[in-house]
Amino acid sequence: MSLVNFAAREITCKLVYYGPGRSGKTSNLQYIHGRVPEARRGRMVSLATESDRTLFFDFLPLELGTISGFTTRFQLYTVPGQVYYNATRRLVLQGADGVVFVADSQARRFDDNLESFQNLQENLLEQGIDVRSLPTVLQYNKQDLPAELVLTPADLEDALNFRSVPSFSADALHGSGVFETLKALSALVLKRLAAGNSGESV
Amino acid sequence: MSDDIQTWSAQLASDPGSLVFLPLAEALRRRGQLDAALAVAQGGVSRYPELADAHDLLGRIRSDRGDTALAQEAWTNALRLQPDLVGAHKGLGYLCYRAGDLQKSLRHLESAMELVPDDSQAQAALQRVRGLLAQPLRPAVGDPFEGGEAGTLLVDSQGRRLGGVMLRSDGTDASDAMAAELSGVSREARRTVRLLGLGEWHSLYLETPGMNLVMQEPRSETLLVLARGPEVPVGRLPLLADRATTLARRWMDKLG
Amino acid sequence: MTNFAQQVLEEVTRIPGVRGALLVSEDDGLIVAEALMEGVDGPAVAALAASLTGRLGRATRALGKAAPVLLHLQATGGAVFSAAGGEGLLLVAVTAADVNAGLVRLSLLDAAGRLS
Amino acid sequence: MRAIEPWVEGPLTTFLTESSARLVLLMTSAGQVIAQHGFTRSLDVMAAAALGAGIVASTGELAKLLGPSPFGALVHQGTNQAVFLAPFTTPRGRWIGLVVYGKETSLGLIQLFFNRMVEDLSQSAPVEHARRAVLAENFEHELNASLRALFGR
Repeated sequence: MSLVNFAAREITCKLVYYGPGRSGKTSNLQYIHGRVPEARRGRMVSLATESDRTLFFDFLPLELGTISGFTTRFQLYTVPGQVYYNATRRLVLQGADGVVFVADSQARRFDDNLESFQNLQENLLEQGIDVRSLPTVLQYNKQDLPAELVLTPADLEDALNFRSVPSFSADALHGSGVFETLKALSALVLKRLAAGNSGESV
Repeated sequence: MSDDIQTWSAQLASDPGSLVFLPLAEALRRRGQLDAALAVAQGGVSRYPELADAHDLLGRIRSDRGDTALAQEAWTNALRLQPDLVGAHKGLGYLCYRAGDLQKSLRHLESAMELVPDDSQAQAALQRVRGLLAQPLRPAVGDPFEGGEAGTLLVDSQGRRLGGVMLRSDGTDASDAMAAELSGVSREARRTVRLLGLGEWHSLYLETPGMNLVMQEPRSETLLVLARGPEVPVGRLPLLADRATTLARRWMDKLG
Repeated sequence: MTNFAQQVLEEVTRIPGVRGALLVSEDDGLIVAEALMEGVDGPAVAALAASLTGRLGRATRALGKAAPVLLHLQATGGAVFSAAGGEGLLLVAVTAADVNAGLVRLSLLDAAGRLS
Repeated sequence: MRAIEPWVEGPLTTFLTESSARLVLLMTSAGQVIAQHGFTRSLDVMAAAALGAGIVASTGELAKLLGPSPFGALVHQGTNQAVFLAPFTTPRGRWIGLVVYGKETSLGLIQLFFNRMVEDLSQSAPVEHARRAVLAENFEHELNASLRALFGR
């Protein structure tokens, strides 16, 4: 849940990148970290194993600037994708204001996507959060791979986007679609905040 | 002697104008009968107000009784009447020495020596006073916070030495180092008793090998530290500390 | 050790007016063993006594002396005693104001000697 | 010292003066910063909060695996400074305190005054009031401008 400080006119929102293992969640954060001016971002914290898998989470704080007089900050988290890390996924998901689901477009990872998406809904439900009310954006990553290896955005849309949330094709390694995704989720989260539907505040 | 006293008493009774009051009062003084001596001497002085020896006698009796100011007055009168009266010079030399006025004491004793060069008593006193004057200037006796006596230290809330000296066993000065480390002790002591519901603290006693310390708070956030060797009994330290705390309060009041 | 410490602490609490005795780790101010009467805030006693002892230890070191063997903080409503127990431990007692301070002192020094 | 909610300031100030802690961070169990003292950059605070919340969450899960009673505070003692990390309950939900302290104080004092701060916080927490809309109606234009400025497109 985002934190709003009326006295200091500050808003802090928590955005979580979710998805199956190796779908490119950390790549999203790394790209953002590399492109955002230093004054606007904090240190990127990565809790990774030796083989570069995310062990617990990646974390990147961003300063968005001033919106309606509020200094607005985002905290970007990734969850570990591997199935056996569900306990940590649940922990990172706690208090999320919005979720980017990063799907792996490769055809052979189709089931992993479905399983992870299901897992997201279960974990949210367990925290009493209705999936339909939580700002969510889909990202179909690795669309740059040879066409014979990947599913088209339309195929993925049919399989995952039954709620018609915003979705984006991406190549997170090279940055295409990364900012579009983040921008869309930011807008959803802040619109919801503007409507007074969320936020813990003083 | 008692025979003399009886004889002189009888003489004085039969002839109140007799000068026999001089040996009589002196004899009574030497026997410790100071009240009787005083009565006889006062009678003589009122009958012979211009007699320097009578005033000198009165000075000796009053000095013995501890009436310092009155003794001084009597000897001053004696010298006014007879400036070369040795006894009065010696008496005033002694009184001034006791009061710490060494220069004035020196003048009287030197006068006495000029008059009676072989007075061994006056000579010894003169040597003592000259010796004291030759030493570097010492602080006033009885004021431990002006730097004289070691083993008492007064520290303010910011770890600065307000007064007193604390020496290590090798003689080096530990005052500033200790003051710095002791800053905040009174605050911490207050916090401890407050959080434990023990009321107000009034003393902190510390035992280390070869040295015991007591701390008190003469004023809010001011710490008084008293350090004594193990030869001073444990039970006496609080009494010493109480006294030092009273002195410290007075001393700080004087500073304003 | 623990049983023995417990026994030693309970001996200290047998002195009339002693409301609690604790074995405290000097560096972190935590309780190692305790024998407390009801209403005595053990963790607070441990933390505060250790902190005060540590601060005064720095002061005595500035004087070229070893750390205090015994500390006695006397207040209107009670007193706190702390004795060096060896191996980084302190033996601490909380007492009523009118306790026999001489007895508590000897008892703590004796207990500290047996524990170290 | 900075606090998101003003009623937190009193208890936190008392804790700071009494305990002599170097850094303090209060956060929600999700890692959102409530108050902080001693950090120089607000963005570092966020990272510390995320990591602290992560540690508390994972040790909490570990405690669940290991046995019936949950862990209390977590302390990591370094050579020059130590970290004290403890979850606690407030009328506003589960919070976490992260305290960094040095040799000028002790774990016992930190624990003692931390517990007192938790009590103070419980007492001074105001009754939660209704949520209200945060941003002005015309915020979308500013949002887009900010996003453009941040992401450069």
